[in-house]
Amino acid sequence: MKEMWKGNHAIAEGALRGGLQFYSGYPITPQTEVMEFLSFRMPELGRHFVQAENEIAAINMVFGASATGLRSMTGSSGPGISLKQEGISYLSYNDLPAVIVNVQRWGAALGTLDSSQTDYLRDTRGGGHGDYRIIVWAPNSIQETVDLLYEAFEKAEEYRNPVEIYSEAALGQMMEPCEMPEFKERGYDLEWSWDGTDRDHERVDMDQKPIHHTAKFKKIIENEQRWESINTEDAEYVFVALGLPSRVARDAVKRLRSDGEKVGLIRPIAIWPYPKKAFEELPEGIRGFLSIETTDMGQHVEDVALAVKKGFKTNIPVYVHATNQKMPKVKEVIEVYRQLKAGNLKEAF
Amino acid sequence: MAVARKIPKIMEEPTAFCAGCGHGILNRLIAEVLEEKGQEKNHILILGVGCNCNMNFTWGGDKLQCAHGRATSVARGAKTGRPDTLIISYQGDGDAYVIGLSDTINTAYVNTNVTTFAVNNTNYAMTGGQMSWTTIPGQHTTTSASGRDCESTGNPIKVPEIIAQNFDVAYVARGSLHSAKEINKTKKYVRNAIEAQLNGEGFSLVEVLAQCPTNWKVSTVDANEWLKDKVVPIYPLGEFKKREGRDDK
Amino acid sequence: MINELVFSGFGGQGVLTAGLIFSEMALKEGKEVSWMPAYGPTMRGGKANSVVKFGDEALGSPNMEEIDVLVAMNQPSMEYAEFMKKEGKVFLNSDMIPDDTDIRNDVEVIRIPCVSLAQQIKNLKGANLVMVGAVIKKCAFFEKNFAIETLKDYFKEKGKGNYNEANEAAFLAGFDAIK
Amino acid sequence: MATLHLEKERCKSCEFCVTECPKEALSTCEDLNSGGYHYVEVEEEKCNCCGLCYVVCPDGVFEIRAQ
Repeated sequence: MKEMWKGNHAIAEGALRGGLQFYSGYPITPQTEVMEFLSFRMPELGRHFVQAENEIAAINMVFGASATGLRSMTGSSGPGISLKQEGISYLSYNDLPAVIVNVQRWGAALGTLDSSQTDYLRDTRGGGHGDYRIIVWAPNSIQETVDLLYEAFEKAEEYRNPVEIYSEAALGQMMEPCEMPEFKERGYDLEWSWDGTDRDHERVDMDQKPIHHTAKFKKIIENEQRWESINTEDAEYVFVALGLPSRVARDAVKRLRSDGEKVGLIRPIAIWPYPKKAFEELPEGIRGFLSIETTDMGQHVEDVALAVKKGFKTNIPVYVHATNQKMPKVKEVIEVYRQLKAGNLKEAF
Repeated sequence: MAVARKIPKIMEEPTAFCAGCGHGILNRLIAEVLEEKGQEKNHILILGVGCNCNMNFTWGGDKLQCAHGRATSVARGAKTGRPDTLIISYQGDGDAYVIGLSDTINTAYVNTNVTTFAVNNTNYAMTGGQMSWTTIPGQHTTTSASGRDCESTGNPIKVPEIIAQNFDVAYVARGSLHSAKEINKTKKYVRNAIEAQLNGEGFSLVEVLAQCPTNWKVSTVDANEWLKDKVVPIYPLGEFKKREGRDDK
Repeated sequence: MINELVFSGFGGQGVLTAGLIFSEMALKEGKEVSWMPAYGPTMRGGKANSVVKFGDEALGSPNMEEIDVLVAMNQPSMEYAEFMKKEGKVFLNSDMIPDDTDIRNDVEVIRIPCVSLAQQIKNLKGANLVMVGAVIKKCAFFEKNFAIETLKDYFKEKGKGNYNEANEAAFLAGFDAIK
Repeated sequence: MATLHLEKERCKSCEFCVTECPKEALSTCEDLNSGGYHYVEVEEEKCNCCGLCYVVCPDGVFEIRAQ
């Protein structure tokens, strides 16, 4: 049965349905509702909730809990996720699964509480020290948020690497009908987990780590690209957008199509690994790409450019419409498109 | 009377510490207690960052290397996952008392049932002997080349006292490794801490004053004297928080 | 066909709740629906609004784009009139918005003294429900009894079912205010 | 009758045992082990297997075997 769910609560319940056993976090707007919800819901289900003294302790508790085999999660917003980066780096290096939720707010430093996507580059590049990546999924609806969280622990355990849910303040605050899946129990023993007996944890020797990690990430890149393509079969211009702005872009595509414009949309669902395959599938004759994002200078556009210039081996121009902390509007996107088509927009790449 | 003695199996691999380093002694004390308590296959050592990183290659039991200062937080998570396993954080003074002061204090504050062993050798030894919050007044380190000036850098920090006086924890003690007598006392503290955890009594902390001849720039033998004469007077030995209802045998 | 409703006013005037009640009605009818509370700079200064969209097709942008129905509980809310569709309807709280307020002439204006009506039935907090009743009658989005039942269920689930009579009265006051 | 055994390869020549030994039975020798340390040796006739060397040794050199 579908019920109205608020994004942040849906994150929490979706994670619980997916098997969340341990959560540790620190209050920060606009993520706090996730932890507030879990603070009563987890004891109710006999699971472990910890309000940590800071973000750093929180991620490190997740590190310890994950190592001992608990399905573990932490969540925060931009500034808090910055503090967690060292711990995330340790999780990835030690091949430990975990789910990290980033309900983004705008800006560097304190920034503001406005919805945004300004953590794109940090989150898709691993974020911490060392050459590692984490799987990052960007939902654009409440149902998809739940579905991705439901799957996140299994994916994290499959590759033994953290998975991040890349949400946005507005997506956390809004409500939509949502069908909650059944509770799932983990169906296998984690023989690699630490149990105190000094058993073989399938640990990788230090000198084998680079080879092991290269292979792991290569496999993720090959198997885990996810995206949605709309009206790209005969497109001349392709919008690229993720999260909530992708829904605005989808409306704009629909309107423009009804006016006879040949526009399409690529919506990356996984933003790491970036869905380069979506670009390889595109038809010949595309004249331009437009990234629509709630950043200041454009961050996602860099990945679009990489995919375009590499995927096509041509120099099709890539444009960006970055709206700062404001959500783009359909009319505005249509106007930007018209300007682009008229040659009035300067390309980003 | 002679008693048969053999290093525990956990210690089989030769240590990777400098000659005369106190870590090796404490490693053995912990290993002995684990063996006596039948816990050699039921513990996870949470390693901080410092000279104890060397134990990644030598410690013959479960261990988990974590980020600098965060061992007690990792221990909190691990204890949740494995409540019946001994969870022991093994850290240096820089790790547990400086960068990780918040984690250590907060773990004591919530009184998690884990054990912390903090090796205090009055400097950042792994990185070549920099000043730590535990560096004694006037001590020469690579970042206090003219001797530690406590006017501008603070006085030696006494975390066991802070914790024992302020938080409801199970057990807090400080031992030293400068003589056989003190080593035996320290072993008793180690045993108490581990027993406290086994009994679910709460957080236990044992600070262990250890010699660091390499960075103190003294001979190994002089390091024992240095420890006894210069360090111990600043850091009183003994139990600051005894286990309730137990006499400290 | 997607309907876009905006409920706007001061914090405390129940504009988020009014939006949620509409969302519940749409959901019960099996429609696609989204509810977006005011977020960002607009949440400061006590201003609040919620955007409800519902229809039979998958919803795109959940944001304020082109408003079909604007419920304005106070004067500052009138600034959203610029986002209204031509022929859209604006329900304004005539107790707080003066009759001489300048409003675009391509929208239909419905003046409801929702505060006075709520006062008359001794449910001052029900001014938002008065507006809900008025919108339901005027726009005929949902059937009257279905709307009242949904309204009751909504408050029952919130643990506020004991106010059901007063809430129904508020709804009816608004409903009947539309001739 | 107990006996003291030394594993010379573990010795790092810190001499904690030498200073602690109440019988002055221990001393470092001229030879080097593979680690490059002048390892300790025991004069068995002086040793009474009290075990203090075991207690102070950071490197697990000593073992006392009961006969």
